[in-house]
Amino acid sequence: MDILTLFIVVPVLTAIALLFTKDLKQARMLTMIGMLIEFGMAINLVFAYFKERASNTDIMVFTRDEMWFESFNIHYAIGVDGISVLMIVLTATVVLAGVFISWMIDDMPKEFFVTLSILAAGVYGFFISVDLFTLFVFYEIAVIPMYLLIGIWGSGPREYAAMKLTLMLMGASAILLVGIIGIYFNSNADGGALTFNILEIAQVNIPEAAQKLFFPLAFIGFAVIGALFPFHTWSPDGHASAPTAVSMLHAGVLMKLGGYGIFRVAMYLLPLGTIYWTNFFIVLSVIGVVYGALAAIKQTDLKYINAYSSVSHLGMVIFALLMLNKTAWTGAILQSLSHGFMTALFFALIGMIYGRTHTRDATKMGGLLKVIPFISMIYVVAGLASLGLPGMSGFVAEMNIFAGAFQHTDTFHRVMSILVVSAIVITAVYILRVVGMMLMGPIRNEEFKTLKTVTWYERVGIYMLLIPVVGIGVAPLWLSNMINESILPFISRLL
Amino acid sequence: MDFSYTIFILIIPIAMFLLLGFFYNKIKPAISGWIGVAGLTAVAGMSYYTAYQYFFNIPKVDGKFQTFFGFKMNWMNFTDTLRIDMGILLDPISIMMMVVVSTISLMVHIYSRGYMHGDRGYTKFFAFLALFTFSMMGLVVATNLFQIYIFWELVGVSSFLLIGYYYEKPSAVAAAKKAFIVTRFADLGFLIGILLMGYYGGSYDFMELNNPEGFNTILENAPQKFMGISVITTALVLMFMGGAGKSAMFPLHIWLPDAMEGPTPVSALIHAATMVVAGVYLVARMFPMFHFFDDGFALHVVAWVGAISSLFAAIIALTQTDIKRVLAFSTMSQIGYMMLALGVSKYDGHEGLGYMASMWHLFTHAMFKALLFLAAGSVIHAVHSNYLKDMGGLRKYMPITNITFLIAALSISGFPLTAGFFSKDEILVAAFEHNKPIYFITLFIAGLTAFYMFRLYFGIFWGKKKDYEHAPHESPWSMTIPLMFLAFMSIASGYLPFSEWVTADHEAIHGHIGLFSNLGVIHWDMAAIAIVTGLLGIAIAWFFYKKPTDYPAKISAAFGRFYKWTYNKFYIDEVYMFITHKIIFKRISTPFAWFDKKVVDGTMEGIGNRTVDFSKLIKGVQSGKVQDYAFAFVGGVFVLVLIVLYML
Amino acid sequence: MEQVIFYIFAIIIVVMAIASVTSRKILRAVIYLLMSLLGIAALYFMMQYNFLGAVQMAVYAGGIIILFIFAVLLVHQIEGKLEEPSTGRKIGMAALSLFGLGITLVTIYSHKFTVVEASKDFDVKDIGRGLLGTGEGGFILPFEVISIILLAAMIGSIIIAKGQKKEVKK
Amino acid sequence: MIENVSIYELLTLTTILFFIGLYGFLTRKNLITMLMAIELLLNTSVINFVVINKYLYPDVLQGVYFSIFIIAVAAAETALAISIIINLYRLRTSVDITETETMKY
Repeated sequence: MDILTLFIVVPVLTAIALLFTKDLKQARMLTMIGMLIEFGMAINLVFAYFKERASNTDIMVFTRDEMWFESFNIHYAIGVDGISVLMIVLTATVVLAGVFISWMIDDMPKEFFVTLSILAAGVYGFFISVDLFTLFVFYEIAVIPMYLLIGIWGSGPREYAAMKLTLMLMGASAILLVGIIGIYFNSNADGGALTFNILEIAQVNIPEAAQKLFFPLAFIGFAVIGALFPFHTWSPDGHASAPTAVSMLHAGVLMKLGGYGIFRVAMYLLPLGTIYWTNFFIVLSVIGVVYGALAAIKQTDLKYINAYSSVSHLGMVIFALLMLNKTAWTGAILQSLSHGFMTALFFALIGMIYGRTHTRDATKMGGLLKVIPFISMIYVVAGLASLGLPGMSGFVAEMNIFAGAFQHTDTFHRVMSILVVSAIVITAVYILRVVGMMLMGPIRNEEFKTLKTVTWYERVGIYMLLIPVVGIGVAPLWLSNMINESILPFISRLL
Repeated sequence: MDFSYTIFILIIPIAMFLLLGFFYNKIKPAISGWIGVAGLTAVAGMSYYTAYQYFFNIPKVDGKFQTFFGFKMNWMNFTDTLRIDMGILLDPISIMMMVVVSTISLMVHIYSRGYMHGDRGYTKFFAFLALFTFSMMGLVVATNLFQIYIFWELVGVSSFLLIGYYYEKPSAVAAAKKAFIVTRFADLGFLIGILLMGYYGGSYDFMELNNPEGFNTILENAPQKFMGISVITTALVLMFMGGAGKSAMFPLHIWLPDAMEGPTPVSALIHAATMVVAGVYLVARMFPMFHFFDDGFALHVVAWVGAISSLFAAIIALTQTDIKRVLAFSTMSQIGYMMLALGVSKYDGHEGLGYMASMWHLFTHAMFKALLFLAAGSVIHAVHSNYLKDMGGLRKYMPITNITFLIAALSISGFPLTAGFFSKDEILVAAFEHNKPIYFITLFIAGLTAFYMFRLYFGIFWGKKKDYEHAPHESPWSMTIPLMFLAFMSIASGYLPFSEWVTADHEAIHGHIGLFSNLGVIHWDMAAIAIVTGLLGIAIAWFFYKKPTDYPAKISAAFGRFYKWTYNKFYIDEVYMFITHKIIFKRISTPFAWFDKKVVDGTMEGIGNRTVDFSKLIKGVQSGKVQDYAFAFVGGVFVLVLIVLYML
Repeated sequence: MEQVIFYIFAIIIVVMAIASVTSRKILRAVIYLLMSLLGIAALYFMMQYNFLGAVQMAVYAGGIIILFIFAVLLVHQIEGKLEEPSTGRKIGMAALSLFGLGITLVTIYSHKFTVVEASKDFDVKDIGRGLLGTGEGGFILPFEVISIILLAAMIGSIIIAKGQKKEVKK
Repeated sequence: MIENVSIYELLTLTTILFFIGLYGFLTRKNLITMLMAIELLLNTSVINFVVINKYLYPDVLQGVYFSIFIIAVAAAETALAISIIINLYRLRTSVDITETETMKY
């Protein structure tokens, strides 16, 4: 069994083993062990990757190729480059932290953890796939458990939210499927067999007309899960209704599938289409950035604030991808990572606050800094990370994006870039507004004076997410180097 | 010379922050106070040692001070050429700033041990102070634009945390938010400026950007003209916008008065002596570029913004009744001074007098303004109020505070032979030589300054005696020792040979006043005018406020509406409130939220709902009646049979 | 002669069947059905499939019809007339049936069957051998399957008819 | 093989019978009577098996075997259906088809 396939096998085995557990204690312990192994493997993968990279200059390393369905030339083809390694580390961290945050889930714990494990398996599979079809399959595997997780363990109008989310994502994957099949049937443009293999298609010059036709399909298919305006509306409702760990996983990892897919599939395979469509999608992404931030100002539900904030931040990812230069791409990937950790942290904290105060309405809280100082302080830190404070990951990512964006000198790009940069002020407004309202000021509710302090498992979850946020922010160099070299093939294809 | 130990100037404060921050509920308050003081003593010691080494022991090359790097490492790369380093840059202004920051910070630490005694978040307070010291030190030693931006933001956050220190007070929360958001808005300009500069200048490094030999290449690479000025100048003006935000220049000053909601030591450290002069420091740091591009267009902007802010603030300061706010506007006014001094300066030799004057004034101002704040804090500590109306006749109760406050007030008013006199005089000379209108504004402000400072002084320590519930008493030693030290500095720093040390081109010039080196070339005519103006202001204040009189009321009545405008700070706050709340929140944000819910989401919902409608339309087919199904089935079979048999 | 008998039986079968599906008294409908089934059994006898005729009589007349009668008695449907379907429905369904009938008959008559003369006779023994035969053309496996189905149906109907007592408790 | 009776006549008979059954199934409202109609339908197919066996392939017995199987399955089915009807009657005190429409939409 190779090092990458294990990433899918371990969660699946965990899920199977979970079927034999009896109660919450066993279930969470088992899941924790499974995800801890996964986390260890992810860390190991980083080192293994560096070791392999020293001697191996292929685009993808640790590749493996098994015929899966011969008549359509579908393979189980896997491999990783620096970007996917980082995404896997992100996934492993967020999933593990999510398990800790769900430590006390009392409603059908076994089923919850089973679904969570399957979701994780899907995400890992997505990130290691080199074959478009396999990629698509894993994408679906990752999306569908979401429905159950929100519909069963959610709160508020959960059926509505779950249905909306699933329908929109399914609709998107239908579009995406058309895009993928379109790419597939043009993959023999230079002669040879039709193929789903990304690396092979990347060697082919797909006819320009086909690229222009299929690029928006593939792009929008992924952009919906990346919450691109105007396809973002599933995200606020979905996040608000989802249980804590699911919000974390969703915002932290699943939404990254969008940016990753756009980069890996839509842009990499359809370079001419990309260049043709860039400006149109830049406008959408910039609207998303500014609009998400502005819409967040007036929200009072903590999860809605964060969901709109995600729309804004992920809009920035897509914006950066469309800037078509190395600096911005590095920024996009860093932003994906940064937003993953940071938002997961945010949702974890919101979950903890909600678990104590039983409200998510910021206007009903106040002075929490006094009663739950640790959680509140970390909330402030997460907020600062979100508004791009230096020393936190968000800053590094945003600066790369901005520096990349400013390499375009024409007026269109300038105006768009300045609009995007201005989002950092709006972000500051909504973050500080909620911090001031909720954490500072007098305590508005007498009951809040007796809130429980943070527990050990919550602490573990928080630290797991906080350390990468600060780590990336303080020492970004090795990370950006790692991303840089993985971007090279994209540069040679697109620029 | 090996300056690599200077890295500890950064490491010690951040280590203190982490230590105090992580164990804030485990460390006893007394110990955390001592940790802070000890750490800062070490930092200050190293700063002084560095200054001594640099100014006295390092040989100059061609009569110029050289630039050293205490430390430098690659932090992140945007492209192969656009690199960001983290490092420690040592040149006259950074060393001067290190001395200022460490000195004031040390004094504030000592003072806070007494002032904050018994406060619930004592340890947290010292942790934040350490964070601030770290960030400020990082800012002043920055080797490139990005490093300065990074620490710039960190300073802003420390300021946010410290202003919001009394977080249970809604006004403090609002003030903290306001300070952060306003400066953040200004930093937006700064950031855009940096990005433009990085792109066209090809580097963020000060050594490369400020190198006059490279200017022409930069200019060639940046051919774009916008309204006749090059994009580099645009970038510089945008960067100055960031500086103006941090330094509370008009019209981005609105956060500074509110920032007085923070504890008084914080006001002294951050909002008087160190952080607010970051804008001045930024302009000084980028001075060659400001001076060179488009004949110093950006510098003119700096000069006039400084002058207007200075005048504006001095006028407002006349009428405020909260003593900390008076001091806040005074700070703004004095920073305007520094700005305009920089603005009128040229680069080479004696022409760069304004630069030297600005830096000197920065130094002396840090001393006497910190002293004023700390003394005011001492008064507030004693009477538990910020307002002039609750004070009066305190000189009997608080002799040390009285004397030290008087020294500081004299110094800021430019009383002869105090530090303020020397530095202010250099500014006046520089303004006189290069820009006459600004000179007269400056002179006028000098008079106003003397008046409002002594209005304050007489109002607090003289005037009518109040019946205090608890007799006020002198503050403890931990608070008065810093006062005395700073009082000493408020006079002594005037005798430092600044003109030999801190100049635009690192070459010694002849200043006009200076005890050791160049007292001989003093411009007595210039000085005399300034002295007379200052004394006039003091005299009027004496006349009005030494004893309770009805002159002030008459004067304010005579000015009527103008007085009211001034008292309300010209309603600038209200304008901002209108723009943010009424326009951005109400007219943009709320409609956006609505738009998102109704239109965007509505469209998506609509797609879903139309599907449901359609399915409702056809769901009658699924009647649940088995016979209907059978009918459909059989009928379907027949139709199929017909098709298969007779049509195909 | 046999032709005449066949026609008599055919008329009985059809008339009884029509009566069975239209009668408004349920017990009478059951009896009409019985008549019709017996007529079919008679056809088997006429085709010299005596065993089959016997099975038809035993299973249908003896088993299923009795079951129906019991069911009718159990659900208290003896008295009272059955609900009459609406005329429109009757016409529609009749039309559909006639339409189907037409198509089917046309199809049948347009097909040429090649009738083969029998070369040998069978008796019950042959049927038994064939059903339980394991060799070629043996039907032992379906036979066993059928027996399992019957067993399953028996158990199933007992369980279903017994009903769930638990729900009452709740 | 019946003397003087052609396969067409027999098939016509079964077809008529089939559509009578179908008509009954479609028009009856009572579950028991519907079941009876189904019995008719099944019987016509049995007859068809037998007739075709007798007239077209008289040397084998497959049609007879299948007839037997069909009869057996019909018996099983009837038993099950009646038990369901009785159970339904307990729940609803009715065996009317209009009462059993819950499985819609």
